[in-house]
Amino acid sequence: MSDAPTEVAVHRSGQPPGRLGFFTDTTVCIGCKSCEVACKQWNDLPADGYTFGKGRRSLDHTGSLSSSSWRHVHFVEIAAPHEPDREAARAALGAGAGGQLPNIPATGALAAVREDVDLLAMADGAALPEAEIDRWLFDSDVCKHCTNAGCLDACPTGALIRTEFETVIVQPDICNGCGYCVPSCPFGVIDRDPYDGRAAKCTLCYDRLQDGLEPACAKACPTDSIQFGPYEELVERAKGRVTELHARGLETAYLYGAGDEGADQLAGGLGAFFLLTEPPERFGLPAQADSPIQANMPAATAAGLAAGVTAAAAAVVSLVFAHRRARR
Amino acid sequence: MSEHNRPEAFDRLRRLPVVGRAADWGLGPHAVSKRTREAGTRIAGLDVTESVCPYCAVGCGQVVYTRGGELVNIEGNPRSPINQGTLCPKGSASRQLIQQPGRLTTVLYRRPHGTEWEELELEQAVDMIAERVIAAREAGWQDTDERGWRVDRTLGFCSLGGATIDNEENYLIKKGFTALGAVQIENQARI
Amino acid sequence: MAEAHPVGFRWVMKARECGAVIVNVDPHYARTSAVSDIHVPIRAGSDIAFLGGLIRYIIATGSYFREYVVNYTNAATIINEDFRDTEDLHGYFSGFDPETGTYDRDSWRYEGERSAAQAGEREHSTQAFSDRTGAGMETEDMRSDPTLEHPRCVFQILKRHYERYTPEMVERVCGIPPELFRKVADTLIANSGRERTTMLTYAVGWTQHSTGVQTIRAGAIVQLLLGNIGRPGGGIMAMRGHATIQGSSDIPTLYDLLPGYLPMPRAREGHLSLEDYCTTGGSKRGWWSHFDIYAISLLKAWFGDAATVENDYGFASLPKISGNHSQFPTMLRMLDGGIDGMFVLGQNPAVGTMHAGLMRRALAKLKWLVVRDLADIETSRFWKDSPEVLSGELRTEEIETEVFLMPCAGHVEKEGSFTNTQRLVQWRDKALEPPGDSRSELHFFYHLIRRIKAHYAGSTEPRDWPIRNLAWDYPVHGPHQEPSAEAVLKEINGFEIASGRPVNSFADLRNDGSTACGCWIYAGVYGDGVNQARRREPGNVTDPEGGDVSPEWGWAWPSNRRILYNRASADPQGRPWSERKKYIWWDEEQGQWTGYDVPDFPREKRPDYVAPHDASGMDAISGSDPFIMMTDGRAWLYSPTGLLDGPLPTHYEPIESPVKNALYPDVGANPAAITWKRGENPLNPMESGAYPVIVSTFRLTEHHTTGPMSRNLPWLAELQPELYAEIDPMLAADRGIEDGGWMVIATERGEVEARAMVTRRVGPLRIDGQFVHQISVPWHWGTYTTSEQGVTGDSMNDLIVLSGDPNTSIEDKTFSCQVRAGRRDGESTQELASVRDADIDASADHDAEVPDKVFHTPQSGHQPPPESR
Amino acid sequence: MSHGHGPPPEQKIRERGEGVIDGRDTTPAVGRRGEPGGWRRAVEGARVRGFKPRFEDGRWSFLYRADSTRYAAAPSVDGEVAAAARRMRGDPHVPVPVKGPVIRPNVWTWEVPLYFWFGGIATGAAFAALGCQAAGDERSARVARMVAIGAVGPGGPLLILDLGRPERFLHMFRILKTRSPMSMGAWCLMAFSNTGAAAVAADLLRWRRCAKGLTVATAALGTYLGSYTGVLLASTAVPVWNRSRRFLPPIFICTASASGAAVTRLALAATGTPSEHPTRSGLAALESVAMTGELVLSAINEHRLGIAGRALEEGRPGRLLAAARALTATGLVLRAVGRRGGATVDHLPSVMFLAAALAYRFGWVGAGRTSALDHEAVATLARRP
Repeated sequence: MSDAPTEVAVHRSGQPPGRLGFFTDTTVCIGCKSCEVACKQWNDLPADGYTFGKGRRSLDHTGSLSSSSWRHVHFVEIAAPHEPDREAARAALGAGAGGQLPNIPATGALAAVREDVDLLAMADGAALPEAEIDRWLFDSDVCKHCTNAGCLDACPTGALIRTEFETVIVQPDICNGCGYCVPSCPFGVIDRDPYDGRAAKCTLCYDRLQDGLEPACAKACPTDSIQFGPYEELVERAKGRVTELHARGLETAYLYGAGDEGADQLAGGLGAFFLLTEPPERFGLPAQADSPIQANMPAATAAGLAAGVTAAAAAVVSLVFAHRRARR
Repeated sequence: MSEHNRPEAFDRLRRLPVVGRAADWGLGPHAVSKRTREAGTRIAGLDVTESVCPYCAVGCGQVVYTRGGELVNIEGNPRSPINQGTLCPKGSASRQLIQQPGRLTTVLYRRPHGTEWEELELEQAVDMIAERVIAAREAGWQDTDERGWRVDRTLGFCSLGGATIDNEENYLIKKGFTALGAVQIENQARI
Repeated sequence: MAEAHPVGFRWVMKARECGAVIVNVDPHYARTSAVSDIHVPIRAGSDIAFLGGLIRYIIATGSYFREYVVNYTNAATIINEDFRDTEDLHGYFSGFDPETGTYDRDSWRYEGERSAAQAGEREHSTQAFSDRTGAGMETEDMRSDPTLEHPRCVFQILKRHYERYTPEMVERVCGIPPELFRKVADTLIANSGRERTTMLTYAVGWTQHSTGVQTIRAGAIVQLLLGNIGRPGGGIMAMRGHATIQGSSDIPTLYDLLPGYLPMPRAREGHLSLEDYCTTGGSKRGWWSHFDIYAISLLKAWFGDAATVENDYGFASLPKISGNHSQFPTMLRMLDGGIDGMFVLGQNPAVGTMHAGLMRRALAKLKWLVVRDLADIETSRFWKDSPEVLSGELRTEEIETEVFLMPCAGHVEKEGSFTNTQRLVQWRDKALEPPGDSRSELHFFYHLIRRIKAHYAGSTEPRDWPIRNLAWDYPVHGPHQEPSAEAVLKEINGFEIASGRPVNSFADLRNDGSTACGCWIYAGVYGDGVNQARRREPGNVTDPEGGDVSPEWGWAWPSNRRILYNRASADPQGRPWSERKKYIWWDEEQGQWTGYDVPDFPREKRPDYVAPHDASGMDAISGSDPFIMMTDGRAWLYSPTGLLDGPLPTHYEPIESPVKNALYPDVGANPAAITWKRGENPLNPMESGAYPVIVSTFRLTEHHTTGPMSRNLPWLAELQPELYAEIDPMLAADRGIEDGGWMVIATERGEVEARAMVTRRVGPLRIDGQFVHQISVPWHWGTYTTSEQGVTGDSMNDLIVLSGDPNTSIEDKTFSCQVRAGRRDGESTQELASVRDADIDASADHDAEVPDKVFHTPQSGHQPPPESR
Repeated sequence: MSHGHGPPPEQKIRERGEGVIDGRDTTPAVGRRGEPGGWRRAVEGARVRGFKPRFEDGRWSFLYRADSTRYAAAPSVDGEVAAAARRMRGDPHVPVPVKGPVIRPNVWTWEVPLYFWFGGIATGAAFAALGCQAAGDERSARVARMVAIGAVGPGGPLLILDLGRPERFLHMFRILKTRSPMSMGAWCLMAFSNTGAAAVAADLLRWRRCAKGLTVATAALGTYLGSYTGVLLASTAVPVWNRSRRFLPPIFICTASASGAAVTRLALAATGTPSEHPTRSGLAALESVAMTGELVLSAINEHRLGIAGRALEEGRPGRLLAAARALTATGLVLRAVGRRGGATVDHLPSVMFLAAALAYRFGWVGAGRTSALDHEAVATLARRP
């Protein structure tokens, strides 16, 4: 255990405002992407998508967070667990050509016979009505505003700071685009804009917070899936929500990034945390994460310096030795 | 913040004398830029106008911030009991609807058999349209239908639209066109 | 609802967190399904079979709310003995004429009822309130049996009509497993009654079918049987799609209506006087006894001092309709060169009309076209790069149409009111001047009509009387001479002519020409001389006592009432059905109705008032009859008049369905549905099996209708960049269609290409042990965008045949198609063009002079039953 | 890919539509990159109209208030929430398909690995200078010092080139941030350049003692300059890098020493130091020892990397690393067998080591991209910290 971060950079007159954050409850998200647009509108960010989400099999064409998409709604389709019933499948397909084709009404022989596709197997395992989609999950992803923030630790210019609200922001007038924060984020959030050259990410609407306005995404969210407020209050509510969902039989509900103890904490606790009902990997989130600098830098530096000293010594030794031998 | 946990190695480093202090160098107040110190919302002090979202029929309230002739921001009206400040993606994008790429600001005219748009003065365009309405009304006029029943109408022109324009506008359209004898007046409410 | 009305769904989510159960019935698994407790996959176009199944289940299990049904609906009313049900006539009601494809509705009447309507008026129904509520019916001699035992009472007829809609039949028709069906039915029943209410919400997934109106009726029957109408948390809610689509029906830009759902005058033999109009449209008993007040006040608003009692207030010179002048017949007329000019106002028919290719060809036959929009759209540039031009079928140089593309003001650049889906009128203030030559519609029409009026100022022609005498003096302001929208609203509200004082309600209107009112149902929106639509006090939204219906926010017609027929929230004695569901009740001490809303009932009429036999006007409505707009004060389980295609909803297949009608194999599709049989409008031949896949269209959160308001906006365009089709893995594998790859959807009308989204969200259904495949396709794409950050794609409407519900003239939600892998082979318009050249009949049968019944053509291939011949 | 070419697309649209008509701004709202919309209040000190301050609106509109919904109604049980998270996150195996991306690949282009290579040479040369100085070979030490300063010279420009905003290079020296290897590296690079340059200057001015002292300082800085690049990579979330945290800095030091020695040796040959000169043989030995160390360390590291090591074998980075290993091994063999093979055989291994060092740098940086995009590996390793 150690004390709270001492990194807060901005101090304004009056009481410290305390930590503010997001609680994103995926069980009430309807996947409307309002947060994505509200964020772009308020922060005046450009469209950067336009790629049809091939292979994602869902309505997600944003793909991931980026330097100009600071909210991103994941769509996850989960098939229902299904007891194979080959007999039923065979019966359903039986009327088709040789039991190999679905009997699309009124087509009969119209559909070409496809030897290479085992439709029986598909009907059995995948496409039966009973095997219809079980759940379609939505999760609005955002910068986590970590307590142990990798990007903040990495930034060499001080462009990234921790604000008085204990959020992490990039100061766009400082960032010189070194790009080190990009691989330093364990959640793949921060990105350097290919045209502009600066790194950018969610600021938790730092400007709006100054004037007592909710961040744009939380305000726009039609179903209050994105909740904003004092961190402690959010965590309390979120814990109550998990317990309530457990009581309703949704045993897999858990908090991602808050309410953990000791070493289970994600990056020391996430300022923007989530209520999920599936393992985090479904949403592209790592199961464990921490600031990679805090995790690795001391050991790596020690190893590097030791190796450096050794190498310098080796240079001295090899040359001195060579000269001595030559003199002999 | 209770029980904040750090990676072990770093935690040990920070607790070392002197070196531990140094672990926090570069963080804190001297990293703050001028712009950050002066940060605030760009809509602070701007005029606000209350409006309604132009997309679907839920009727979400919007607040519109303008600076002179510049539209700065549109977001959900926090006092509306319908949406309580929220908006869907379309409503959230409505500033871009007003300031959209390719927004028209002059009348475009395509003459018969023309291959390109031409610009036209607004007053001239309305004059030309009025002439054409009059001509079409006369050309398509019917006193009676084929059964000899009185109809007192024109089928010379028709109108389509109105579910995204105001009630007052629809009222004038219906009133004015009906007075001209036009009956082929329709909008999305059916289509 | 989460998909198309996300903010509306906010309240559904709150209800869910208060314990409500959400059931979603949708052919494909949509965003709404994801957050619902139960998703019911259904074959597109089989909703009436599902709802009919619910009706049967509710009756069979005795789960209906008997006290409500007996007292508030026409369940007990006895029907004419000439009536024959579809069960007796193999899918037809009595009165069907196979020649015209229409019904003679005389045999559907109540026993003892007479109609004031004359021949010629009943052949054509409008969307007018009075046409839907039994205006013109004389009901004083009708009979009823409160025990509901009489074999000809509505309840018994209803029971017999749905006898065969068993859970097993529902499975055969809709593809819904019986267990799932029972679960839904039991949920509805468990959540209805005194203590609980259930709400049905629907959108165009119910309406845009050849049986659209009947589907809504079926939903209404379910709700009436369960006692869910007129009560808080109950009702049947239309989720409408445009900002003021409600307002544009109330103050209609629709051919068959005058403001306030008064019918457009219909041509008839001989002179049509105002009195005739009021007799047909009005009624001696009930609310419509006020019909003449509203009609005369409207004429006074339009023609001012020129409208006098001597000249029938100018009524005789109003144009009269004699058939169907809706969009499709008008478009076909246009296609044949019968129309010179067209105004398109904030709409995009080149993408949005069913069989949009035909619309684009029709535009090329116009002499002139005026398009008013924020930017260039497919409709205004059809001559430049429409698929027909790209394919070479039309040549730009040969198109004569003159096009005016007028820039218009956006929603924050003008003031005015929108009426939302819950009838709430909300005022928008103006934030900005419109840029350049952009103007409001108000500006354009005010100045256009002013010019035309000036042209006719000296005319003495009788036909010019209306335009010459049109009251068109609105104050203008600003450098652009913008007319005052509030002045227009004041006229809509109505005023006393002598004093100019705005009326406070329609009760203040008179039939002596002393008042003027542009739309009687909006009377009160300017009450007390205040723009009530501009009120912005939300009140205490969490407390019923404090006004959780926000009565001080905007203004809802009629009379700022938030729930219609809310007298039904109390029992016949005027007590709330339950404390939990308390809303409006009779306060004996004060001697009036009171509650959380404006009572939708004469405020001081006692619940125990019984209307005398010979009463007229509102006195004919008893104190326990909540449905005051209906002639008999009751909600109609059985609709004796008003609808053209039957008094009870019946399952018919869509006009293009690859599935046989399991209930009425002899009939198939709605026999009264409209199809326009022309060479250019070919139906998919269903017998050959060439079109085996069901396709239904849907909307996406990220786009709006035909796309100009979303596809041109980079922030929205990037979220849904391409047209795609949801296709199940089995059909995709069979056709070699890959996820993310291209696929072609083909009908007789044309082909479109789309990205394939292979997903289980649209699973095949099993019907009669066989797989039935559906694909689901959003329809927001078109071929033009204004910038490189906008998106384009093929338009689904290019595929759809012109056909329609006889009551509303629209059907496009479901049809049949063929799918294949790959891309469309060039522009797909050539084939259709050749069909057209070969088949076109010079003496086409779509002449607008012919009454609309000619358009009612039963589906080919289905023989009418012998009984009705 | 990290630098977009030309103005961004929305910029083109905006410029086309820019304009004020009758006082009305019609510039399309298509967004701006790289920063949140303006943070300046329109009127300084003014409040925002239409909102209640202090987040009151948000509180008013909260949908699931405890008094009106059962959103979070159940009484909480101690530890239940933490236990639920442990159940879902604690399993060492990923129970579901991974929907990537989890982390983001680095955006660095060719400048960065090339800079690493030059920095390595500079470090190695500084060590060589120290060695020569210790061995009393002042002339060679002078050459080595010049090699060091010559190699570090391109470092600055390369780093600047790689920045998204090169004009803001000086922001690197806005603060000293000990926990950021990038900050420390930048400061170290500056210090190294200064001491190295000063040493060369002292040589020219014949301030011997001063030059000696500066050489020691430069070499001391070199221990960090040569290793921090490894630390920098190891302190990221990229599995192949961070799982090599104890090996990557030493590996980088090894190649640095070898490549620095190699360049010094070549420079000595070019400036007329005879082939049998002990400094040359000493440096040759140093090269061989360093490269052998590198091979051994790499082998051990790859062996223990497991699933994270996949990135070292795949694609272009995999081929580069294989080529580097082959070059190294060949060089070592040549050096071992070809003691008397004339100038070519004498210099070839040095050149090979240099090439290998370059390939290693490009390989390692490139492998970071592959590894970051290996969603399965990222997710799997996250479960085994």
